[in-house]
Amino acid sequence: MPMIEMSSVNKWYDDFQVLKDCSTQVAKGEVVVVCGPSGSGKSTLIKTVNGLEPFQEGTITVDEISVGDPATDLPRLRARIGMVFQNFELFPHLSIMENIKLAQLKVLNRTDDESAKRGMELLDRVGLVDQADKFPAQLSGGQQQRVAIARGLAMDPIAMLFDEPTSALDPEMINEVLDVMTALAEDGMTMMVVTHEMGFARRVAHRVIFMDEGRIEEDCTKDDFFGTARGERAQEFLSKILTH
Amino acid sequence: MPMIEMSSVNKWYDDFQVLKDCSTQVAKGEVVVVCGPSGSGKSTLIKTVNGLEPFQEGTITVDEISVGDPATDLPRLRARIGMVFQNFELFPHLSIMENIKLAQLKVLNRTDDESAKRGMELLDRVGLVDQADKFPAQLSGGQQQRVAIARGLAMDPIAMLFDEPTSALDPEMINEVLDVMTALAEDGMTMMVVTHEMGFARRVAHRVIFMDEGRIEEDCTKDDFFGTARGERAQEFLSKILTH
Amino acid sequence: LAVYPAQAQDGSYVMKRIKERGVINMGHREASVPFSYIGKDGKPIGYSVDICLGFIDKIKEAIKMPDLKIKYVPVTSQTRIALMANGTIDLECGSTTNNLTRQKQVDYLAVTFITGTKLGSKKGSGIKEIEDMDGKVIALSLGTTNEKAVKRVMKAKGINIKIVSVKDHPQAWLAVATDRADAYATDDVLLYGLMSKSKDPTKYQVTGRFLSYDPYGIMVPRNDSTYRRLGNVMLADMMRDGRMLKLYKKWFDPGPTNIQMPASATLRKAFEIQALPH
Amino acid sequence: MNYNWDWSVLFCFVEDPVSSCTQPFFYWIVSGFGWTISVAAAAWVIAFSLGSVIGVLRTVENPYLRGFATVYVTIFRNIPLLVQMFLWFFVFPELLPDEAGKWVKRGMPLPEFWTAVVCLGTYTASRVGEQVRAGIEAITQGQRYAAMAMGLRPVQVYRYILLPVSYRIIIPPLTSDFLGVFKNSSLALTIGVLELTAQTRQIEEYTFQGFEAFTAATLLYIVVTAIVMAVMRVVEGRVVIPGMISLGAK
Amino acid sequence: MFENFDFEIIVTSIPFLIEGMGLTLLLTVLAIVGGLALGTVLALCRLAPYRWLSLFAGSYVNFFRSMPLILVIFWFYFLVPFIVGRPVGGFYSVLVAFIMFEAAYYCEIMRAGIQSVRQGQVHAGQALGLTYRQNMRYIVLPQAFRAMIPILLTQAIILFQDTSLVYVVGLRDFLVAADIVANRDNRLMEMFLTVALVYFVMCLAGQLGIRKIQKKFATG
Ligand SMILES: Nc1ncnc2c1ncn2[C@@H]1O[C@H](COP(=O)(O)OP(=O)(O)OP(=O)(O)O)[C@@H](O)[C@H]1O
Ligand SMILES: Nc1ncnc2c1ncn2[C@@H]1O[C@H](COP(=O)(O)OP(=O)(O)OP(=O)(O)O)[C@@H](O)[C@H]1O
Ligand SMILES: [Mg+2]
Ligand SMILES: [Mg+2]
Repeated sequence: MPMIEMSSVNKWYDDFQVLKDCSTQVAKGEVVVVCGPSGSGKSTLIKTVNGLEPFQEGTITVDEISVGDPATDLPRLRARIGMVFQNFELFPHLSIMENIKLAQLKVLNRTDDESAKRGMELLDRVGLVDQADKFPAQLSGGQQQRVAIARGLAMDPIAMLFDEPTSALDPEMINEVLDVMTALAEDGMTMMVVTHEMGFARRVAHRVIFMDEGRIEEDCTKDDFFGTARGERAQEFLSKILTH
Repeated sequence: MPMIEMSSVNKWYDDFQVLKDCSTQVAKGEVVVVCGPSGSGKSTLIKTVNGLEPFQEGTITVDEISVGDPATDLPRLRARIGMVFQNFELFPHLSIMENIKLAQLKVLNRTDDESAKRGMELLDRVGLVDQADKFPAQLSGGQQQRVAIARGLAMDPIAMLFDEPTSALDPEMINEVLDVMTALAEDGMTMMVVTHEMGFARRVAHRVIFMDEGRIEEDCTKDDFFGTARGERAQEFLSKILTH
Repeated sequence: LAVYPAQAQDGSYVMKRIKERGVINMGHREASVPFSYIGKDGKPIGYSVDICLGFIDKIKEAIKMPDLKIKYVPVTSQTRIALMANGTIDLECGSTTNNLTRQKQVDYLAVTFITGTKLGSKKGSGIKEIEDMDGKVIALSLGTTNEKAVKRVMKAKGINIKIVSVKDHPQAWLAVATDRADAYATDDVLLYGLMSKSKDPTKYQVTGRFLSYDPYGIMVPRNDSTYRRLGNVMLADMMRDGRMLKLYKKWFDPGPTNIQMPASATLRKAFEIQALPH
Repeated sequence: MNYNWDWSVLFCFVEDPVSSCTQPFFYWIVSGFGWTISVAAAAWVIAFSLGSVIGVLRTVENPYLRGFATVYVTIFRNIPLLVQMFLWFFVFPELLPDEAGKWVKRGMPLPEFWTAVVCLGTYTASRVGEQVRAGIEAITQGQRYAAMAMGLRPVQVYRYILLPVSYRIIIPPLTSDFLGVFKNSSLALTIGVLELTAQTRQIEEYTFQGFEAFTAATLLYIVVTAIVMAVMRVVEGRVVIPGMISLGAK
Repeated sequence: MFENFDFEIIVTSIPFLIEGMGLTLLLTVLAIVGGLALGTVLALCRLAPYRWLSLFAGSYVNFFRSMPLILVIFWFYFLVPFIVGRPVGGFYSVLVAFIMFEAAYYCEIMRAGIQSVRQGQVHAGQALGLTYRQNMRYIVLPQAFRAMIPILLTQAIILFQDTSLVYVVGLRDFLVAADIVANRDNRLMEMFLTVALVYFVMCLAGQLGIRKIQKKFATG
């Protein structure tokens, strides 16, 4: 069974169709990169996976639980999927450690000690143990994004979703985040990553999805994508973002 | 005489020294790229050139006029230097054409017709004639930045300053802006450009300045900079932003 | 086999209500010196308050509740009618003019004080009668019967006076003190009160004939003749046996605020006329 | 309720000794309403222009001008309006030279009206000033830099860039402030302006039919507010910047 | 007129004034707490996805915003006894009026505050598995409150000054107490200048206090 499965998903904002008949699957341990022009629906697609964006038609299942089913306990499902956002979205009024502990305490009902312990392990993993008591605004962008990843991992998720995790970062900080993500992928985490970092895709991804105007235009292995098998639009897109 | 000349500029924010003994010059028709890690003072440096940021010590002259001299009519000097910002900073309540006309009318006292005519020429040059009556929020980031460049050029400046003109753009839009800038450089415009786009630097710049912690660490020709002549810090910085 | 007081109470919805609540709500003013105002200890005192306390004693007897509690409810000229209409207060002890228009809304006990509009001004201003005010400025407080009276005289005699409307009596007095107005027209008793409390009473004067007739009375809820009669019985008794005049002297001659207003002939006559026999 | 409703007091046109009608008090309400509108409108002119100046001064670099504006706001916003009304009416003329004081008290036309207008205007200006400042501060520093970099002078930067955008952002709170002036104008009665509330009180004192008058006043307030809100919504729609979802969402 | 300024009247009326200030402060605090609670609930209603609920909250707010507070107090005081059939007492009647009136304003303030929290923050909380209530409680409202502190303060100052409207129901707050003394003893000038000074000092102190708290939040 695939970990994430979408079939024929359609979504509208009023009259405007953002997602058109999108189908794909992500197997356990697989790393899938989603790319495409701005406004093509990448963020929307990834947010439908854990139900942050509702959709009108089609089905999505995560670990065999249907996301669109009104009977599904969405908060519980979401607690099992980590998500990392473009703008980090750390909670500015909580310290780093509190950011990581909050959902462990309130959602998983872990004790304070347990959550702190897990938090420390993860901060260690992303190399930020010494920042535990600072507040988000006191960290650089790269550091904040690493904390955001740690926060997602603290829930011991079965899969991680990334929405352009490096596009708000200064160039020198991009690598520190990509390094953490690469390590994660190597540990066998199931990941869906919206990104323009083609270097990362080349190194880490198993599959690449290319979106345009709400449609999944390409959905193939990394080698096929960077090889010659891709269509005209994808080619044009790649040429644009690779030349400079 | 160099078009822009800085010597021994020091600047503090309260106790914190942002610029440390910075000296450099930009000759007429020269394109200088400024790079360096985040927070190293690049934006501050470029803003001192037209007096947007005051400085406490040293001198800066532009076209032989001293920027730091209290007797200098700064608005008049600024009107002769174009500037383009990271976030475009088009005026949201004015249409594209009005954005371009405003300073021509109010600062250069051109007639409405003259300003409109010049505006159209420039919109043509950046490929946006058909957008003249739209408002900034209706354009994509890349288009907005091209308008911002046209707005700067409308004043027929003797030099153009750019502060990370592409870093707020989606990857596919970066090139459309860099192309406009390249054409400008080829036309012989004097330019000072803060950017991380090393491809652009390699292609267009005559000189590269590398800043770190408020100090100008390297100030050499493009070939020297991308060759081996550069110091340890610059090397490290380049390796960071070039690997991904 | 009904006893007399029980009868009295039976016909009276106000007394029934008082008995049910176990409290009588007495409406009073806060700065209507010396009729009804807050004393130094924070409790209401004054001429009208004393009359009301007498009335309340009668009520206690009538409903046979000697330990009936009194609740003091402060009222203003804006709230007194509404509070009486919605049943919050059972009587109002202030300085309210009894007139026929107002009787459409409330009832009054017998007249306990008589005053009328006069002029208060600075000595040496040359103002004696309203006619002397031609071309000058007069202060009037909003919506008072005095305002009506002055306007009527102005119209009748064709005098041209500029009017400054003010919120309340002390502000009007201040308008005179600061020369914003040349005179203030209001009930003479209030003028004497204001004068007695100004920093230098000798600088001011109260002059002129009465421009209006303003009888004061205790206000009670409408359509309860039993209740009203109880009050009037008490007042008639007091007027007959001289207690009323004594009470008057206590508050006005010279009075705690040194107002020094001996009872006028009209008021004495009124007490005599209203001292109805049993 | 033991209350004798008699709507005829507002509308009767014949003197009638049986009902309370002595004159059509409806006219009083209309005249009061007229004064309310006049006071509010005139005060708003002061509040808006002075408030804009104060708001701008709070954002300039010059520490003296900024300090002046801060002191202004602090004083006018921290003293109750009722007290300010009193101070303007009774204390302010005494502080002037004799002749000027006399003129303020008696010489000028409609002394109560203009005192109320000035008081309400200067008071509300402190509110408006804070809104304008907030609006200007909501605009990114980059916009200011961009305007300066084009060679616009400081006054031009405010005139063409900062204020036009700022006013758009603060339309909703400005609407509230405008309604505030309208409602607060009732305090003008304390210095003898016979506006709406004062007239209802007069009617109450004359006739003891206060509820009728208060009802009429309440309805008038609600109607005016509804109209103002509707107008402002139209204005907001008119000045909305194409393509921007919501400026005020910041 | 200032040469014979009567300081004695101020001194002798201090206990009376302090009593009034007690009521002013009590009412201000209770009305802020109550108004904020009710206002927050209303704001949540206004932002709720159910049309009828947001419509109800919207009309509530517009209704109260269009009424002068004094009329609200007036109607509450006179109509509530009529409805419940017995006098409710001035204090409770104004307290309810204040809370309901202020709630309309706090609702608008809170709504703006909640909307100023970026959608991304809401999504981040949801993505962690927080329920709607937890998300509001731990993520949105704390940020909204912080963003709103300056406006809440302004509103509090207005309220603090507006408590004098309790004179309608015959209660004595600070300003009313001073007014009574001024009227009773004919010492307007003295009392009003005192009032101006006291309000000014107290509001300023409040402002400075809040600024300090805000700074603490900012560094924290
Ligand atoms: N709340 C919304 N209401 C209406 N339209 C929306 C909304 N959110 C997004 N859209 C539109 O849906 C389309 C897809 O948006 P989405 O954010 O998924 O694109 P994206 O591929 O992630 O783009 P980017 O690379 O810029 O992040 C865009 O055209 C966008 O304008
Ligand atoms: N207004 C200010 N007050 C105090 N410190 C400031 C201010 N503006 C900038 N700084 C500090 O000055 C230093 C240089 O800032 P500057 O914006 O010039 O850096 P930069 O090289 O342009 O960085 P980036 O690549 O992030 O834009 C930074 O450490 C910054 O924190
Ligand atoms: Mg996106
Ligand atoms: Mg910068």
